[in-house]
Amino acid sequence: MSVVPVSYYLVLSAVLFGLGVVGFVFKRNIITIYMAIELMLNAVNLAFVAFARAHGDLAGLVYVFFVIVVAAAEAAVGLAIVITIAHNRRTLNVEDVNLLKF
Amino acid sequence: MSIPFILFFICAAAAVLGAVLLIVAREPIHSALALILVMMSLAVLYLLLGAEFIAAVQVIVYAGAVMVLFVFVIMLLNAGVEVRTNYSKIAKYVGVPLGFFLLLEVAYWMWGSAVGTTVANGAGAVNADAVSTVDLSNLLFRDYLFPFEATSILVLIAIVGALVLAKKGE
Amino acid sequence: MDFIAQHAVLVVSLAKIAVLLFVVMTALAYVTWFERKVVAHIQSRWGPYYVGAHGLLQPLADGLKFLFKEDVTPPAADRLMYVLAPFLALSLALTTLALIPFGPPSVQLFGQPVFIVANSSIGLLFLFAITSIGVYGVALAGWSSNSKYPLLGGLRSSAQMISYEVSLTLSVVGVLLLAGSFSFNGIIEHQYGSIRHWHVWPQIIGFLCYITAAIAETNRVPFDLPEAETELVAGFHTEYSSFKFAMFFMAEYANMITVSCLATILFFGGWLSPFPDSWKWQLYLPGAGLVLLGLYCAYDTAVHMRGIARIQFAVVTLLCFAGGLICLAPSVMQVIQGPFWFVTKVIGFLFVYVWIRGTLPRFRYDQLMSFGWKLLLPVSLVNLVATALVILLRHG
Amino acid sequence: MFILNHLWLILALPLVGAGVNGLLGKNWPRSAVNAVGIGSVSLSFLCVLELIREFLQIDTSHAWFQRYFNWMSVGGFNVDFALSVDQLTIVMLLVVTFVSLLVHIYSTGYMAHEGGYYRFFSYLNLFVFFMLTLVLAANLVLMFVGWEGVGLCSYLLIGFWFLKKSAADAGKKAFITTRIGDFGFTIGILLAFWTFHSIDFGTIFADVANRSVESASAIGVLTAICLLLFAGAIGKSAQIPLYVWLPDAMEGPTPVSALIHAATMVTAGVYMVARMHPLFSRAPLAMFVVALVGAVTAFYSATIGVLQTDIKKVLAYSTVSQLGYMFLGCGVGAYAAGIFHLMTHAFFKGLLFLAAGSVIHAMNGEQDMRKMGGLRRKIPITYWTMFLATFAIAGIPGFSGFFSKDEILEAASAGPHANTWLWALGLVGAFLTSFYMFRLVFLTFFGKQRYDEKKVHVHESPGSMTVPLMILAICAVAGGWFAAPHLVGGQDYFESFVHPVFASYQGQGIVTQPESLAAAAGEAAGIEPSPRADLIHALTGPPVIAAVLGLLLAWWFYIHKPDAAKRMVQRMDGLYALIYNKYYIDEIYGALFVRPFLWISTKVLWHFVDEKVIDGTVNGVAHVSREAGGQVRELQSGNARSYATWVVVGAVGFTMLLFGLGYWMVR
Repeated sequence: MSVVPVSYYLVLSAVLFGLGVVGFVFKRNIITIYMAIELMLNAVNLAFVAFARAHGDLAGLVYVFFVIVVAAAEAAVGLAIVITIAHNRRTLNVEDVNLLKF
Repeated sequence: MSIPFILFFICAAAAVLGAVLLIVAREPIHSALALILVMMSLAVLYLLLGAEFIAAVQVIVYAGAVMVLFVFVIMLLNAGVEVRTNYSKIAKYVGVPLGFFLLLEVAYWMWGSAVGTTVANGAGAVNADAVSTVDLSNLLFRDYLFPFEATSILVLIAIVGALVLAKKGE
Repeated sequence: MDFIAQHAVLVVSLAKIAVLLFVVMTALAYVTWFERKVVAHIQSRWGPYYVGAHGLLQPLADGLKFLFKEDVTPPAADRLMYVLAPFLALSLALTTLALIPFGPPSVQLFGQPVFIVANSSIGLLFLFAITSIGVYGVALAGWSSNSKYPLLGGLRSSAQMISYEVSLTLSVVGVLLLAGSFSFNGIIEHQYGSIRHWHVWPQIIGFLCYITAAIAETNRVPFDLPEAETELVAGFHTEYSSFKFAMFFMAEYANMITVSCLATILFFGGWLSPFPDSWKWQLYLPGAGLVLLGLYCAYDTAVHMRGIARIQFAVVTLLCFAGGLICLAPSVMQVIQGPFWFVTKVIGFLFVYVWIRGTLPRFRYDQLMSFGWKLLLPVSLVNLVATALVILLRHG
Repeated sequence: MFILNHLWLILALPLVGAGVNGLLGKNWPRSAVNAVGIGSVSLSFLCVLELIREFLQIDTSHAWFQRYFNWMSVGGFNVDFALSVDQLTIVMLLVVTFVSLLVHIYSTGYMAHEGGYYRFFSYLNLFVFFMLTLVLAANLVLMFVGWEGVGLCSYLLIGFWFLKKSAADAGKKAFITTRIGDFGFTIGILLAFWTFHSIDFGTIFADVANRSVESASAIGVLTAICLLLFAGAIGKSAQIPLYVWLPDAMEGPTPVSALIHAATMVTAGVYMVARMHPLFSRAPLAMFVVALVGAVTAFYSATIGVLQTDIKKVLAYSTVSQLGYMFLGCGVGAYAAGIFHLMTHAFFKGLLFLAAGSVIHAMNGEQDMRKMGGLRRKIPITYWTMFLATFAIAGIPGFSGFFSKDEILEAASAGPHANTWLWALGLVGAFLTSFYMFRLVFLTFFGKQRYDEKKVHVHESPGSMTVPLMILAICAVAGGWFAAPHLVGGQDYFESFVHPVFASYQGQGIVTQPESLAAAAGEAAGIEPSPRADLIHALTGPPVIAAVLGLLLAWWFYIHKPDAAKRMVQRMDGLYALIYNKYYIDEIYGALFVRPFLWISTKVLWHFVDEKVIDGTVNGVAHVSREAGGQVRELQSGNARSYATWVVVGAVGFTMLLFGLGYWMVR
């Protein structure tokens, strides 16, 4: 069976990451912004796994593991915050949550 | 064109599609589904790369727990169609284009950097020389024991924090 | 032919999938029949009786009814997901079955094991992965219907599933520690020997936790909050009708089967027979069993059946006898052992399911949650730690 | 050997006392403050006594050295917290602890009605601590610590009544003036380190021992070091030209004047010179400068003292001149004599000040002698003690001052560094000394009373003040007999005690030494005449004559014909005005140094450098950053998306940089 070059995976992860960034800037809904962040994390994970595979080094996978765990924690806290915001401000639009400024 | 290639391109297409959907969808729930799609296809890619355990964890934790949480919150807050306000001009005229630019840039350099290096052997066969979970766990619980414990503490803190916040919300 | 040689995996897998699908679909149908019958008898009724002998054709009738009913879609519904949800639910439920080994891997065809579709080294993880996604079907259904009861049902089910998935997984880890493997075959072979080596004995607590959590995972009584007819009017699938409803229905039963299979594999030695190999006579059990069943059917046909039912039942009788005889043939005898024991155990579990449904009342929601988090989770955790300690002490 | 091994105890006790009184004493009853203050000092006095007992048991040919910890170590520059004890140190320790103990006791009576009681005792204890540090120090830097410490305490105590402007100014004046000298002292230390690569006395002296004596023509580094260190001594010991602070220092409470500005601190300079004698003895020029400054000061300040009317001012100038005698002694190589005079002076000058304090106390703070007189009957104890002290300082034979001053003058006349002119100056100084001292006594205690009986109720001081007076009176009278015996045939205890310290300068430094040895020899041989001849020679020596003349002159002017003085004044009023105004030295200094400095500081440093340059810069920076912030803060729109945009911008820039670099490196 022939082989998929690592660069393919890397490019894919780059594309996903970029899309995540775009979403991060483009979206207005706090929850979807969180999702964009998760997307970026996933892209990075893909790069990790690809490299781990390319260099035959399992450490990459360990990092992915940690990334996933941290992402889970972050989602938990983040969503709790989102709920609080929604309860207090009655909105999920980040552009309406802008009291903290000059 | 062999099976791994076909699989790869299918999944890659699915992933990119999902990412794009995540951005363009107006319903948060649709975005969530799109993201789940991305994650599932990524899991398949991990399988292609022989990282079975990571694939499983990806699905269980991400798709199975994190995203469920997201969906749950969306349903709880009954988050409706997103309002495309544009209070921040800079984000509209600078941020988004720059984001795309970053995409192309990183992709370009990734391509340039990794050309030539190919997966060691037979990335196609999922079971062939898959990373043994035993080795991974050895690495995780011996060499990376401290980070592991640190992460566990982080998670504990996250739980407490989430509880506190949720309580305050009520 | 060389194509087969090249892509043996592909071809054989496809074949197996096809067969499995057929078998499972049928099984699903008849599990419903089985349930109705058992519950009926628990409540001292007859249950389905008139469509075919002993209501054997009832599932078929139901299926036809579902097919020909009008498919209503609420105008306010989110169409895409309204359609997507049931497919998601059913497909995921069926997918899990692909990982279940119904018989020993030693039985092979074109160098591929026959009784398992996807023989993964971390099958258990995959299975959990897929079940963990299963919640979306319910949640999305509840959301997309865009009405009160379904939303509540969806919320409830997603919350409940997340909660109980934790203890479900934890309760299984004990077994994993014992077997030291994620692959089903590994786990089963670790219980090789006789009934004494089954994991249910060392992991009795884990087993109880597992069963409880499993029932909750499958939204069955007494944990059927998401579809509590009496309070939520069938919860998340209130708005569904016709075949979409059927899909949810089938998904639920498929999940029941999966969970039962899992219990069998993890705690009851999967396709292993409860007797030591030295007892040769056990090889005749499958055939003998079928023949006995045939004899009962014959008696029944002769005594109680009237009219067309008698003809139908005669056919059943013949099938039983034929099957029994085939199973007694030496070549088949070996092959059939595994599946026989496996299916027997699974049917046992299904019976327990139905039994519980027939006897226990439903939890209140807060009870459900506090039970899951404050009792089940700690107990399974303690069990896990205790197991780990014992293993540590034993193998240094 | 307990104290020898725990020298730090002697230091620690007063320090603890100071700390306790200063930190906690505020709300304590005075009895408690007394207990702490006096207790600590008396304990340390007992320690000193014990130290002497132990010291006499060990081999005393070289200094006892103890190192505690390394204080600072910069490159080759090592400073240990190390203490050393030798005979010289012991004498100083004895004087310091003894006098300060008496002064503490005295103060309990004198300060009884003052505020800030605890503060006063805390300062006193602190002073004792620093003084002992100065004395015990085994290296220049630690000595300098004590040196500055006593300066600080003197400042604090002079300005003890800091609400009185004159007191505060006097404190500042003292501090700044001495600082000028200390500047030289510091440079001297640095130069010493540069020369000997060490600041430990032991090392330095060992190094010096094998250096040749620098002749006055060929001046070397030793001379430089000595002169610089002596500059410090000039400041601290109030010699010409830096003596101006001492008279003003009389603003402080009288016990302070007695302890710090008569008995101990001001003698630190003399001690330092004696301590560094190996260097001085190898720098003849420096020696001569010391002697010259000493002699001139002795004469000069005596002349000023003649016409002062403030009782304490008179004593102040007499202190300056007595210090001059000490330096004269050291300058002509009679270190032992100088130190001996230091000791006796500590006794009688301390006594004089305390007695003067008692008088002032009796007069309710009146210090002008012209408003006193006839106090003889009213305050007998004060009168008698002061009278004895006057005899001592005047050098009337038999009293302590006689022996020490006689030795110094003898060394000036007959020593190896002898110099007739200096001797002459000293002699005239002695005459003037006895004159103005008796003038003081006569004006104060004799004649008809010139104060208003109804206003001032004259009364004898309490026991807490009179007892120290009496003790000191005994010392002032008998103190001299430590060194006396060779005159009446016998061994000079003081000489032979401090002999090991100055041993290396046998014959060239100490004049009386051979004499006393000869006396001892003669005594051994049973030959009497030589001591008797000495005795006659000493009793009929010029100093005695000068002293007696001074006494008679004072008697003539202020008792026999009181109006003669006035006529004399009218006859030569120009000279009178000159001397009465202390030769206008303060005014000259004011014109020469103070005003120009003031002008530069005000006009240049303050109005231009500080206000324009420094403040301008600071305010400018603040202003600029504030404006910039005002512009930049617009960026913080509070809109998360714009923040996200900035993050992206940063990411893009960084990746560009990163990849660009990577690309460039690859190529």
